Amino acid sequence: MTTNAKDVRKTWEKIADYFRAHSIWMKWYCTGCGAIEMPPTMTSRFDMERLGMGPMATPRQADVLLITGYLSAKTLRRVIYSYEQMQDPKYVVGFGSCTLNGGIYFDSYATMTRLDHYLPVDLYIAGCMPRPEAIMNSFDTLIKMIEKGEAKGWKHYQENHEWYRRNQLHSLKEVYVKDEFHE
Amino acid sequence: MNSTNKLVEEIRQRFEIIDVIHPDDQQVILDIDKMHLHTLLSHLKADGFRQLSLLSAVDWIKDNIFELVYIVFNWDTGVHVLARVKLPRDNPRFRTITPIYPGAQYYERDVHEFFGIEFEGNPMSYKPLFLELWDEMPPMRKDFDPEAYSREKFPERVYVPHFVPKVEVIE
Amino acid sequence: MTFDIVVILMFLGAFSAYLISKASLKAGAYATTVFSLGALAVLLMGRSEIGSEFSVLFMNFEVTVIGWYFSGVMVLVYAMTSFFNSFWMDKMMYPGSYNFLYLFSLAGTLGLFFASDLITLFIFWEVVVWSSTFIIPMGKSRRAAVVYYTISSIGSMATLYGIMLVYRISGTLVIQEAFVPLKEDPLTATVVFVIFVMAGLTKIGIFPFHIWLPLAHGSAPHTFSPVLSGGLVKMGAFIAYMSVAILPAYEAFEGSLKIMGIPLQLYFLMILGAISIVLGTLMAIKQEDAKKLIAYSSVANGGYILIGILMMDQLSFAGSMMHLFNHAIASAAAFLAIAVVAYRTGTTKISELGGMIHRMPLTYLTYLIAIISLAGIPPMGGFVSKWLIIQGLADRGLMFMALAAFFGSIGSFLYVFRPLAAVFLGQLKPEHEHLKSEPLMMKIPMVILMVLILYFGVLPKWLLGIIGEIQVAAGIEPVMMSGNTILAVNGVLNTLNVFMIFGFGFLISLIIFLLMQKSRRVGLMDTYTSAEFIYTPELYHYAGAFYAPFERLYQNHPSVEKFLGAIAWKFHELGTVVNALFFSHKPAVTVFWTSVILVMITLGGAGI
Amino acid sequence: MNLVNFAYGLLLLLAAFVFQTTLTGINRKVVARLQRRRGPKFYQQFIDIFKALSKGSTTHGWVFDFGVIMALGGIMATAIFIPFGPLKAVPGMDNIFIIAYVLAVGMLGMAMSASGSGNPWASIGVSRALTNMLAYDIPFMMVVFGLIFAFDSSSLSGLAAIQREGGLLGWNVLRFPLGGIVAMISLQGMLGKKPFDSFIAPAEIASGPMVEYGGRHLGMLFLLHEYSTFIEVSLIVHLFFGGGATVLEFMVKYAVIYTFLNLVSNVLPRFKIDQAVTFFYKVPLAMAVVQTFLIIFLGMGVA
Amino acid sequence: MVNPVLLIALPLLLAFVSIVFKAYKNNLLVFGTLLNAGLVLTLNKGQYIIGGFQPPFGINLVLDDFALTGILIINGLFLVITLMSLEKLEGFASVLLVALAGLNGLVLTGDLFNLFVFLEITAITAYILSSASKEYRYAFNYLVLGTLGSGLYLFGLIVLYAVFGTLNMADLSVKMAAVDASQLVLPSLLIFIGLAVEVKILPFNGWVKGVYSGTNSLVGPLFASVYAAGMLFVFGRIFAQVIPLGTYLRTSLVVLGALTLLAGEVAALSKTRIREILLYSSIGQSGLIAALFLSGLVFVAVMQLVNNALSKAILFTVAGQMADSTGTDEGEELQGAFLEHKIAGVGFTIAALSLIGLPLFYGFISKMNLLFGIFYSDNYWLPVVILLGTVIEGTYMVRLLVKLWTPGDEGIVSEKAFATERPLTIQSSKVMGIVVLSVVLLIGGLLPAVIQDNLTDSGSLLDEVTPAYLFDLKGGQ
Repeated sequence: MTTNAKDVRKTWEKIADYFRAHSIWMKWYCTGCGAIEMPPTMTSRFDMERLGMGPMATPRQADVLLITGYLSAKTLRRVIYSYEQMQDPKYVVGFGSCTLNGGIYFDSYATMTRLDHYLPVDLYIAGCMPRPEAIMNSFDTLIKMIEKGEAKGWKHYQENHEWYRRNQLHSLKEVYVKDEFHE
Repeated sequence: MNSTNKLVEEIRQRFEIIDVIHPDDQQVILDIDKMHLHTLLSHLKADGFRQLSLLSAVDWIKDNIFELVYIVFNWDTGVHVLARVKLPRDNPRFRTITPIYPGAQYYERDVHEFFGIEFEGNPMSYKPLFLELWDEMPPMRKDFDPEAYSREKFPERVYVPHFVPKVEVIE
Repeated sequence: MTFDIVVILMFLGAFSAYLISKASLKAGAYATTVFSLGALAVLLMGRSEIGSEFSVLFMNFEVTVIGWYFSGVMVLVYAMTSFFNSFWMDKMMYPGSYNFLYLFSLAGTLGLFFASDLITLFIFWEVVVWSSTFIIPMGKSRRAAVVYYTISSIGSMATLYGIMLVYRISGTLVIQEAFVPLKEDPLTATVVFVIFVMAGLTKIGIFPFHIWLPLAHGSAPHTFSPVLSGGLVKMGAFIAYMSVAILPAYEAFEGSLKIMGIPLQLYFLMILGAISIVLGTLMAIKQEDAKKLIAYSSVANGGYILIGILMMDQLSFAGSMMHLFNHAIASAAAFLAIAVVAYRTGTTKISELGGMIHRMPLTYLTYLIAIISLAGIPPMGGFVSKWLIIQGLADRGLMFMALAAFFGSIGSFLYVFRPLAAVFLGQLKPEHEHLKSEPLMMKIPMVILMVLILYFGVLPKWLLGIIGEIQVAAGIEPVMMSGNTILAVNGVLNTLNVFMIFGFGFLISLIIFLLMQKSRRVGLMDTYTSAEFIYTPELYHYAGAFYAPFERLYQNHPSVEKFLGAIAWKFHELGTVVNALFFSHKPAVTVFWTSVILVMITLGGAGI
Repeated sequence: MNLVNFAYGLLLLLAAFVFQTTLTGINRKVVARLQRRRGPKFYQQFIDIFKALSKGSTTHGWVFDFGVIMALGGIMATAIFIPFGPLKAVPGMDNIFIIAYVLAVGMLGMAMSASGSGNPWASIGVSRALTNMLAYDIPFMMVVFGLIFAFDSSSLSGLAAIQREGGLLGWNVLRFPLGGIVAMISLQGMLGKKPFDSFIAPAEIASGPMVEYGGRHLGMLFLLHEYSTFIEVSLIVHLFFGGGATVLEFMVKYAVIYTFLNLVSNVLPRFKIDQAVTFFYKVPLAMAVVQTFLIIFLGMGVA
Repeated sequence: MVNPVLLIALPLLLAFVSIVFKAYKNNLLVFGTLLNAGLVLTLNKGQYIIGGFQPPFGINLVLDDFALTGILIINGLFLVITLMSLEKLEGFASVLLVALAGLNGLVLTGDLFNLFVFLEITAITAYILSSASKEYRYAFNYLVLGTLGSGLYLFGLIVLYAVFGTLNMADLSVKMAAVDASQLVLPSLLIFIGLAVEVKILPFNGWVKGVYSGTNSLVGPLFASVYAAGMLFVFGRIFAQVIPLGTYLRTSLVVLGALTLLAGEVAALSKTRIREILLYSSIGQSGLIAALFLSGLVFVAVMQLVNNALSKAILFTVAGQMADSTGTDEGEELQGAFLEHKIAGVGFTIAALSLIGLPLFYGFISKMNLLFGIFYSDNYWLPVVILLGTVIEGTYMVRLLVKLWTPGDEGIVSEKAFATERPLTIQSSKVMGIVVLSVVLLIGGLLPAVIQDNLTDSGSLLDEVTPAYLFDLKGGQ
């Protein structure tokens, strides 16, 4: 009985995953330097819309959180907040070496060194900077991953929320901070 | 060398200037005793230097001093004046210039946050500006070790070497 | 014979409400409810007695269909609003007098609508004016009462002049007969018509007499604003109706220049109505106070009603009569909703409120339904009436009126939406976190009004039937209905079908909604903030200067308020001048003037 | 009104959805070609909508949900009134004023729901959208008013039929060219296409009313958008281009107009909201008034 | 069968007695006014000859309906006002008795020279009373202007006597009617100006401002209602019955009356002190009533006169009392003054509304009648002026009432906390008087027949100048 129900659900999920794979709406979190690689990816040379990809204005509408470049402690808090505002299923793509291992800022007092410690990264795009070809290639991978149901970062985050939260608190002390401008 | 010369002459007459450097036609660097900085800035502001372009600090750790750098700018003549004062590195304190340049408030907060220099008379300067929840020594001091801090706070990715290249020496 | 009892009873009721208030304020307030509900019941039951005549003291009455209809609207609004009276008893300066004047003005309106001679009409007109004049200053503004009184009395004095003129010409004051000789004399008829209709204009708040309306409606006690806007304004419509239907204007002005079949005199008034629509809309859009906003919307809706009445045709007239009812209940409901908010929070300023839906959902729903009707969106009553008016305009080809009507219609989305968004939706302020929901006694009238608004939007047949009778009485073709379909010249409207298709749409939409994954409930502050952390709901609420880019376009508009204010000030200055010229403490000045007069008159007399 | 009508209506809704969504997809492709891109698949719009519907969502309270349901319900109801070429689900209900006002239910629902999210961007967007509506609707209604006066009918199919009697030259866009231009400009505003799209400006106000929507809410909004596009373009087709004697004719006309507007939209920048209002009141409204004046007082183009 | 001369003689006698028995003079005053009021009710109409000579040679008193209404109003109001403000007498008791005699004489006399004598007596008492405010400059001003008026009146009288050889009113009116009116412009005008000073017609009313604005709760109502009524009755007697006016003069004088109305109302609008507002309103009303008399509409003029006298008695009593007890009558300072004095406040409100002419009060009936009257004399511009005046009057009255009832600044809900802190006291005698007067106004408004019937008689004698327009209260047909 249970297996049956799981199967039905799986079919439904499969169809949904097909849609999700071919309609990738992104929220770009571009406080680092990588944002400049996105326009060529969008425009006629590479045309990411043909894969159903496109930028979105708010995290509520987006499926993919694309984080380009380094993240300081301060921006990391905002990224986590944005990620939590996104709707399931959601995917995180780390863009550039800085998200991967801190890049040239590995020893900075302000920038974190690995994103997957705080958020479930489904895919990294290495390089400093990765060129549009690399972006297109990696998104092709992401599409395949989603289609196969392998991009399960959001589930991982739900299931291991404690662990992520502990890491976040270790590095940031608090995620939701107050500052004087919003008092 | 005309307008700045005149300016420098005038300032020399009024204030005790330790040193003057002319890096450029339109730029003057004045080393001044910290006693005279406020009067100098007041004078400059009255003289047309309405804009405080920058207030920053330099940590001369070997000399055990902090150097405060004030850059003011005159929109009419296009002249930059950079005034430098030296402070002792232990317990660095200085008087605020917010009565002269109110905009200095944020610079002073910045300098306080990153160097730990206190500005008397600017209560706002004790509030953090950039660093959220900072609990260490001010990070721009030369004796602060950012790498150690980073190691402790931000766990690094540990790479497992999958492949060790063999090096052949070719005679 | 029931109606004379109603009129007398209402006057007595006013006094007894005062006496009861002396014993217990709450009881006095409930007395207003009981009396007005009683009057409503009698009116509804006494429909068969339309046509009866009676006299009280030196005043004569006759119950006509239109009088019955108007008084029904009026009593309904009064009765519904009276439920709110008890909540303000301890806040009111003169609660006993308030109850007294409340019923007294109601009695006055009843007398007005049933009056069969012009003097009676005028008496009750003035009674209503002065009794309401004394309620208004109990609210937020003293100046409002003075402006209200002045503008009203300009209208009523003009009417009085008209009455006298009519009496001089026809020798009778009976409404049905007094105007008959005027048909022969278009010039006098024009004069009488203009000065007579002026009272109507002042009361409906037609440009340029609208200035009292936002002032008075916006700052009257919260329980009286619904009555002013929903009820008393309609007295003006009654006078306008009398001027057009009983005069009858179309016959009297048969010979004058006509534009699209409308005599010039009426066309001019229609233009005023159109200006009122545009002006009311524009001003409502920029108001910062919810009550003033609805007050300006009353100005705009007054324009619709006036245009419809002036048309005197099958469609627009019916639409106007129905709009009168719809606007009365919708605007009363809107004002009541705002009154609830004011009762709980103590303010009606839009920017000081927000998120009320989370504390008083029923009030929100009332306001929503009221504004849907005000904006003329189906399936509420306001839609049917606006549809009728616009169909009538299209039939006649009155393009400038239609332009104003469209502007008012679409502009009304803007202004009615503003309190909805800023008062009821959006962020709830921390200080309103612990507000209680609306009290039961407030819920009752709101629910009744909601049901009425919806009911007459879906099944307007009964109402249009009465309006048809009015039209027959006024000598025009009644509006046609077949089943639930309104048959207009250019098209048909089946309100029931519209409603059913609506339901169908909702059903499909609901099914789609329910089929999909369940949503996660998040707080109001958990919204997209460009990833910034925020903790201050009151700052995170878009309420002030809601339509700033649009308001900027007409911020330097010429203002008739300023103009009229300048005139008032000129009178003031004239007084000072007169004072300086004639009323001197020096006898020499008087002696001088005496000799001047002596010489002038003597010489003038010698010259003759 | 009986069950058959409802079933018919449901079918029409489905047809309208498929038709308009496909057309949107094709237009995305067309626009891409205009920009020298390959563009997405022609069924990309379906994928987007279904994906949005399949996702999880958040809600900010009952009015947030209710508003969306009301909006989509209202728009769907309006779409049922619209004749699909010669096909009509409910006869006698295609009165232009009914449609214009019923359309507002959807707008109101959407605006309500957006403001109900508590996000000020949404309120700003709604404020802009409503202002925009005040700008474009009045010239349009004015022209429509003239048409109704000219033909003594306010029924969409009736007006379309009258035009078809006169053949190609009977089309209102040719009879009343000024009015036709006004209607096309207004349609551009109704569809929220450039230059009148400041209310959803993604970079300034984070897509305005849609800022808080995700998952099924967003999916329903996309549906709503498709339906309202269908309604608005159909209005113009019926009022100015002779409607459709056959479904195919209607669809062809519809597609041509829609694509044309899309192309226009893609070569234009964006008006500020007050610029849009000023523009509409200066140019199209003046033209509309002149057109209506010509119709009513001179009878030009009527006979 | 009481001889009306007693109305004049008794107060005079009592006045002399009161000088002798100073301790009892207040009692004597009360006794005298009560006695007079009682006597009025017993009077019979007719001509009363004093001294045995037959008119036109002897002195006679004419007690027709007009005079009867006049003395009824004068004695009744005199009684009420005196009783209301006994504490303000301050030694004026004898003067008041003389004034009562003078006023009664004014209304009753049938001889122009006698009228002059009574005019002087009354005026002298008025000068004395006006000094009660301690503003002697204004009293002196009044004295100068009053004397000027009397002089001009006397001058006119001399001319008439030289021409016609008689001063008996009835005789004179017959003789004058036979002469072309345009030849009588000068004497008529001189008499007009002489009376206009007292009646407060523009521009002869420079004294009013100073005298009225400082009056207390006794003098104010006396001046504004009793004196004004007496003078207006005289004015009506002379210009509606005795001196026939030519069209030219009549029109000019009506215009002057209308101008007075407008000027008074406009000036009142620009004032903020309560007594100043009321005094300009008095001027306006006098202008209106004079214009009505001049138009020959005696009946409605009397109605309006009664309304004005009754209303002004209340208004000035309250205003004077406010000034007496709080030291100011600035409207702004007295916000919410009626909060603690509701009965007086209601009386004040009724009086004000009646003065404006709002329905349910007597003022409405009189306003209706006067409008009907004017319309029936085919005068279409005067109603416009009157209605304009009414609008202005309503504006400032409502402004005042709103201020006195509901304190608070603009934009704030009216609350008790904003009410004035000045100690306002109103004695119960005043309150009772106010209630009596306002009940009269209410009865007059609701059951106009009660007052109407009495007044109809006063008009019936004057049928030849009063057109048949009477406002039938059974439906206005």
